[in-house]
Amino acid sequence: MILEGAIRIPFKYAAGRAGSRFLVALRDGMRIVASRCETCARVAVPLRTLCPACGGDDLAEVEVGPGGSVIAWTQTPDAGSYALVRLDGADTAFLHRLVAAPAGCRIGQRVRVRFASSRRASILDIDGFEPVTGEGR
Amino acid sequence: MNEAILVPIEMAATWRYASGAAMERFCDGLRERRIEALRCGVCRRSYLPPRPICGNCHAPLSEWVSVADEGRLEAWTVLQVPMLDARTGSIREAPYGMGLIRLDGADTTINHYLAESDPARLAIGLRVRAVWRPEPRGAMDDIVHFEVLR
Amino acid sequence: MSELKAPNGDRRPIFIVGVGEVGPVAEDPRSIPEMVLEAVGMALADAAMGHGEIDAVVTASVDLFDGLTASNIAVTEVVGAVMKSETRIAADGLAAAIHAACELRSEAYQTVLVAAHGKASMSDYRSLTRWAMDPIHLQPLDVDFLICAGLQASAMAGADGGAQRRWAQLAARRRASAVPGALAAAISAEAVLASPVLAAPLHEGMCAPLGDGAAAVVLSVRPPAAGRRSVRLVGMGHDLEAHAMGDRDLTRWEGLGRALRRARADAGIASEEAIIDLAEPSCLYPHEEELFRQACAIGDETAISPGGGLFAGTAPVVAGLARLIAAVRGLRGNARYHQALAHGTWGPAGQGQAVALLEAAD
Amino acid sequence: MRHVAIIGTGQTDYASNRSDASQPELVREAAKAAIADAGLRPQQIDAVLISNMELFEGRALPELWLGEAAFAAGKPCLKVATGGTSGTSACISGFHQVASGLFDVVLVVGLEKHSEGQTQTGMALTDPFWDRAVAAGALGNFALSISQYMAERGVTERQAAMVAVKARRNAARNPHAHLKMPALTVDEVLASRPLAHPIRLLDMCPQSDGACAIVIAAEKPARRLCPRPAWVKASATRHEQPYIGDIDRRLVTMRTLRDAARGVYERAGIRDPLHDFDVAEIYEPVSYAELAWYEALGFCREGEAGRLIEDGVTAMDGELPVNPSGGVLSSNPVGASGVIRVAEAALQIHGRGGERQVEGVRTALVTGYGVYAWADVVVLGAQP
Repeated sequence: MILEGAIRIPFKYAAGRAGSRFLVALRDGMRIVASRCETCARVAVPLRTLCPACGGDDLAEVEVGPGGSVIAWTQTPDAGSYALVRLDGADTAFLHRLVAAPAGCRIGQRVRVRFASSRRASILDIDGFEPVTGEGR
Repeated sequence: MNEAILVPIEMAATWRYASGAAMERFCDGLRERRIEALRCGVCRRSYLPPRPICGNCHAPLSEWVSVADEGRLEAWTVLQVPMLDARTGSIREAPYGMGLIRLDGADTTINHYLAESDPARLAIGLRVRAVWRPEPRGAMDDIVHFEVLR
Repeated sequence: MSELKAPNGDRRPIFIVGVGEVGPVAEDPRSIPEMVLEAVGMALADAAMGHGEIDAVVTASVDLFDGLTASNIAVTEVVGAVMKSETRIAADGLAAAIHAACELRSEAYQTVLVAAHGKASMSDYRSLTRWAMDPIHLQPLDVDFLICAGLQASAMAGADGGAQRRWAQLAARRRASAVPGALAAAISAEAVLASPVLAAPLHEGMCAPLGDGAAAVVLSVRPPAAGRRSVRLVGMGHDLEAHAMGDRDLTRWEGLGRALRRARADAGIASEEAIIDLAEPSCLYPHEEELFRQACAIGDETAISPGGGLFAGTAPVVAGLARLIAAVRGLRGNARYHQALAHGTWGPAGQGQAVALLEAAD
Repeated sequence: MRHVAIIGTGQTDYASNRSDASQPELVREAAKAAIADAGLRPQQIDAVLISNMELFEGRALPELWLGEAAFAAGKPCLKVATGGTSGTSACISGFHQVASGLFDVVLVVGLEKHSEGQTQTGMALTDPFWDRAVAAGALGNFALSISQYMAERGVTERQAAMVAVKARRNAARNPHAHLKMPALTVDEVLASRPLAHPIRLLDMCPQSDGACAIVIAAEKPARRLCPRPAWVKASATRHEQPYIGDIDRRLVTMRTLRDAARGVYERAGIRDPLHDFDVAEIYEPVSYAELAWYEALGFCREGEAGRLIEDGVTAMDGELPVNPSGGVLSSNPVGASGVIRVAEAALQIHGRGGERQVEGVRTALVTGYGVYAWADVVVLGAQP
């Protein structure tokens, strides 16, 4: 026999030093903050406490985007569309929703970040990437 | 300015648990206020809850044994703080009694609620009996709690 | 612990002496303990052993997928771990087998039972995978393992219009060779391309169907009884890639490359060109098999997934151990196979990778 | 068996709420400290093991998000999640991985951040057909077993309170500890809020956020890098039947801990534990459990645990100091608690115990406890 068991439990995850600064910059300045590694000079977004390339933890804060180009995208029937975008100034790609692109988009498409009107220091302060028409065919 | 941001996410998840044959028969029994244990052919221990094999002997459990709905209180406590009742998702108010009960005919104990919640009136060795829900539905909470036989 | 001198230095050969597998099926009405009990029984019978000869157990399971805290507690009795050492260490059965081999190499034990189970049918498995994603930057976007796979496929397909057709043909070919009664029925490439898109560019027909299953393997430093072609685990390696998709080169499985290099070093196989007769990859999608072939430099001389691999159906967490079992059965049943590779992976877009190199000892 | 030793340890401060740091940042803090303590650079770590009771933070496959912070990106990394024994079992897995010859240096990191989740998650997801019908949790289940233990072995609430006092006073000399109470008295423990008869608030372990890491090395690197390596003499794990009612008088019998200890003592040449060990870090989620463990571990005969604590035998100046760190009673990030026991025992052998250092430690005992009666035992020594 089958018994259905359900739970409904709230969790709250500390964004930490780097995560908090990244989310506050979205909320207050509509800025996308990344870290530039003083050891290997690679720029990683979102802001980190360690460099994904060389593991160094001597990192400076830099701003990247809001424009960028699509390196991968996907579309689902129920959960919307997503894109991996190399933001201008960043060495790592950034994953977020793809908006205003009902037919999806193509690799290399130029996009820009669309911020939400009301923001509360969350990754959802960004609505998603929207295709930039007319810029860079 | 170092604001510590917290990201709230609520988990709402459901699982469809399969009882397995032994637990299914046990739950069916509860519907008729019948408690059955499964006995190991090697060590002769009768287990509640029933299960596929005896962990000590690695032997299949296949001999059903009927067990009384009363027995001996082997351990007890009184919860003095409210606890989550995972079945209903609501909070069970304190105080409430709990015990490990060895039902006559079973070799393991079952953990269940006690009607009594005054520590001064609880002791190991007391005889207790199940108080059943008016319409049992085939689950462990068909037994509301165990009352102490004074 | 008696001192068994191994032919190659201080390490004793590890024999895979028993294998057992249940499912995968779309929905197994039994409980997880009942399924694991059957798989363990098959593996012990195959090894002609009882629980008394098992020194320790290694298990693979995930609490959130089972809906149970410390979910290996449900299988403690059926894997024979009461009053015995059990190490619950993996989210994929092959990773558990690799740790079991480490335990043998450490001389802590002589015979170890490995068990894994997974029941995709008991939950909304795909949405549960969201809870493995970075809760700060990814989970609030509802990113799950399927969406990550779609992004990897998209990065690989790039501007290559022909990728989808190539993948549809590969999926159709794999499912056609699945054993009758498997979870996934045979399907044409056209039907694959006509099936609904789950996460562009991945069509449903390309995706390995997920179901319920359990598997068990007995590893031992004691050689098996004669009479059958014995199989040895000669090399092992595993790896964990960066978590964020944007930190990785999605057109390659670099982690698998590292895991294979470690496995070859462990096996004392120097050259990259060491031939592999049989490969059992743990690939859920056609593009992953391309990533697998590229990372392992596997060409047409290697038989890949003769039984269809995961495309014939798979149970989460069990997949890697099921591939090890398929590789062992392949070596046992086919005299022209001598070296085989079993592969396991877990996490989004193959973030965790594990490789076991097997040899048939004639 | 190839000799392996612990050559470095690292711990964060434990507190009820570390919302200043994310889970990966806590893991990185402990991992970085342990690697530095071992005199190594991160690149020299061959493999990583993570211990974390993922459901308490609502996670699945936590090593995927946390691995990078433990320097595991691009390296072999697995996770252990076996309740309270997660930490000790992860360490034992690390010992085996190094002894296997596959790796020379393995990092083990334990983490828990209870403040991010819900304690009831653990209780909510028990066996849906059995335990879930009865809301007890670890607190209620311990209280049940304690009633049997008190009835059969005659320990008193006052003796249990002495254990709680020893723990929090020891914790006052441990900079990482969560509950530092240098002036705690027995009467204060006995007067603290009742939770589940006879357990009172100060009898019970806290819920803490925090991480702890150790570095395990093979003999050659261990001798080269560490002046006094903490050699792993022996270790064992025993699991038990799945339901609390299966285990006959749990705290009285505790067959898993007894059997694990017996085997480990044999291999480590321990004949008289009370005198052969110089220090013990044992896993006590509730004060009464420490008394039960004294008997299960052979520090004294059955029924004498109360006398042991009353006579100060296990105090810092006693014959066998138990839990100089303050134990689980003073700090309890569950996934890390078992690693903390191993790290604190290793610190004692390294001679880096600071204010909580016991004089001349050559042999240390570690235990892990989890679920209803899962048990781990480890013996560390100044000689391999």
